[in-house]
Amino acid sequence: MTGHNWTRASVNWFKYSSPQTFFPLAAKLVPWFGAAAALLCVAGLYIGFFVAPTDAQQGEAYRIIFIHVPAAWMSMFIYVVMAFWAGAGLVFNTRLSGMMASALAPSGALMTFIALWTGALWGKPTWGTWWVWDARLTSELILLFLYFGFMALQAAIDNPRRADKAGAVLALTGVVNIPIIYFSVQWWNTLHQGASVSLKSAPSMAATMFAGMIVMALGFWMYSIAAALLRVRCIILEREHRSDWVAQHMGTLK
Amino acid sequence: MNWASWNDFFAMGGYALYVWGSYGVTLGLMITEIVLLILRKRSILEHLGRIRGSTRGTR
Amino acid sequence: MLTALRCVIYRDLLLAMRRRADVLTALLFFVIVVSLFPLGVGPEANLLRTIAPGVIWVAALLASMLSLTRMFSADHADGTLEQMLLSAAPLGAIVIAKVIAHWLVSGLPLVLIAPILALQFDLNQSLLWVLTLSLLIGTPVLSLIGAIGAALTLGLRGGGILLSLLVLPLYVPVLIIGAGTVDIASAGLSAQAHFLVLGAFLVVAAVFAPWAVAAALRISAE
Amino acid sequence: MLEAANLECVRGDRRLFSGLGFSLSGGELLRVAGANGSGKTSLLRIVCGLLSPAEGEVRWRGSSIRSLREEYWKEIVYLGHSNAVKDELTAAENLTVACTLAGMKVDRGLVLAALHRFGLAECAALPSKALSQGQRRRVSLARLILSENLPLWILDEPFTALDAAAVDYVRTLIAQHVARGAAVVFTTHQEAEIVGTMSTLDLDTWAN
Repeated sequence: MTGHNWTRASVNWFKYSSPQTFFPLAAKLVPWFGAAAALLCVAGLYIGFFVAPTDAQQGEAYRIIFIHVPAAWMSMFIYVVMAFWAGAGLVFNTRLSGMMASALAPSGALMTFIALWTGALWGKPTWGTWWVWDARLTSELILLFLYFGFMALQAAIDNPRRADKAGAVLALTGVVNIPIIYFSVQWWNTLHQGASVSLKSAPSMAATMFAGMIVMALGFWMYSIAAALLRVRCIILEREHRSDWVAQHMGTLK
Repeated sequence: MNWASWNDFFAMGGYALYVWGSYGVTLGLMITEIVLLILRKRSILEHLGRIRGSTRGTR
Repeated sequence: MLTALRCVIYRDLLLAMRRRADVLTALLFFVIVVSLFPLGVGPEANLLRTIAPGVIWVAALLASMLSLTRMFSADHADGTLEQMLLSAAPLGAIVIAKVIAHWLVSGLPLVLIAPILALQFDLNQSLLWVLTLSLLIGTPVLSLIGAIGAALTLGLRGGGILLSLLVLPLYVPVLIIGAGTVDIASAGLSAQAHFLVLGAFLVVAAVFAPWAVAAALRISAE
Repeated sequence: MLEAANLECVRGDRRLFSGLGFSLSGGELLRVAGANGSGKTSLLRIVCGLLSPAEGEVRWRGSSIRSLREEYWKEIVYLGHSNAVKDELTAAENLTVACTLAGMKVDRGLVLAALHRFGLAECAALPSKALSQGQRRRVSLARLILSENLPLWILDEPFTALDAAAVDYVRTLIAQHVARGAAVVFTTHQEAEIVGTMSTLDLDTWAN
């Protein structure tokens, strides 16, 4: 009895750590998370547009906050979760964790791009310029480069195991650097205060505005999980197509 | 209810371009992401089906 | 362990001396890039003075990144990297030796030549020292972080471009604080705080980078 | 001394071998045989710790080499396909660097003596790019003379590019080393009956 399978038997939640058992589970989860995302977003939009009052200074333009801030939160959150899965894949040598990290990267990049896009569209009516060198927007931009770096590295390596491990080292290095980047950009922004207008903290948050934002953030979270699960199923199929369980599944897959 | 009428709602206090610009793009990006994923899964299944079909004899 | 460290530094410096051309390319690139900016921006003195630290720092960053690809790729190609992975000395020490050698070959020359180039931008005397000191502390951090990128992209096609895509976002804090030291000094305030922050970056990078580079090398050599 | 249990190696999508195990104690010689691409080099790289196996583990004196790391590496010599010789360095410098990295104290005299025994005395000062492929192989093999006290040698195709005299010399070196009670694992395509107690591990039979 080598030590190897003893650990697998005693910790049963490892049972889902193999791609084969996780694949059908992900299929069942996707519709639930998708439905939750839709419901939460509809509720959030309703609160955001029909309940939250018009803002005193910014008029209606501030309503972009209901997707700008959740997307920004999600972009940071997904990078940390991606680094966690990548790190777990490196430490426990489980293939599924690496796949989960690769599945999260595009969703994180999408959320970062949405945050930048909505930030620019919000900046134009409010400060007259499409791009404001505000600390948060600038760190979002750098975060977008980190995502692209991760995806480019994984795309450049053919061997999936090496791609996962190399991506893990980069993601862990990146996650250590995110706070450093944020604070140095924050510091840089205050140094050149005259040169740019900083995005003031969100307008005095009426309760309903805040509620709208939180609900939308939860909706975005559910959406990201659903998208990531969908993508991880594709990755599992791409990487495991040689193994036998994919063959048996061929008939049953819709 | 903040809006007197529907087109008042769509005018969004004169910021229609910006508000609907950001919401539209966000919704569009999300939908394209989901559609791309579904297409990707379908193409993998087809591809595997072809391989599976052709090699079933040799395995 | 120290003998191995000294041996690798000695070996790399010997190799660099035997192929002097490689050493000069990074230096010449730095000089040319810095000299291009006045042509693009115009000779107007106080404009040049304000952009000088940023230009010199970005050029130093790009020049040190240029020579990063050579840090491990030559050893990977002829099999010496495998012997380093199987050495009796811990891989982290060997990585530190390689980074020190890379810095001595491509980082230090930049620091030495930067004040001369800064004269092109009409930087006054005291600011020259601030700039040189900030580069002196900053370029090792660039080499350390760059080594992670070099190890990750070992043996990949299009390694150079990919390396810059991976490493440039990680260079941002060093660039901001490094160029910022000269700005603060030119405003008459003491730049002491910024040197401390740069020093902190150096310490953090010196502690974490070798582990990451060693892990990346083992992954790339498989 | 050296055991491998339940080793599995996957390259790309192909499983090279699985469930492979062997054990080697002092004074034994193991030849790994098999067709091209059967995974001989991968097996050797797994045994020396360069490559991590998909399944199974390698143990040295009872404990896994993944936990031993430098403890294990300071007791082995690994010579791969590539000669690990830098073109710009001279033969003597290459050898000195290789031995220092392996943790051995070597002075100029020892290095030159080793090179001399491999017939490289006159080109010890030449940069290696001036040497022929066979001479470069001898420079990397010269390290064996200086690592007589290392209990495990792992040699991948040591005889390639060598002339008859050099092949015989390397054979006697291996035989002497095994006689000293050390273990040697090697691969070769030339017929190589070196010493009585040589066992062979044929990867083609493990291909299941």
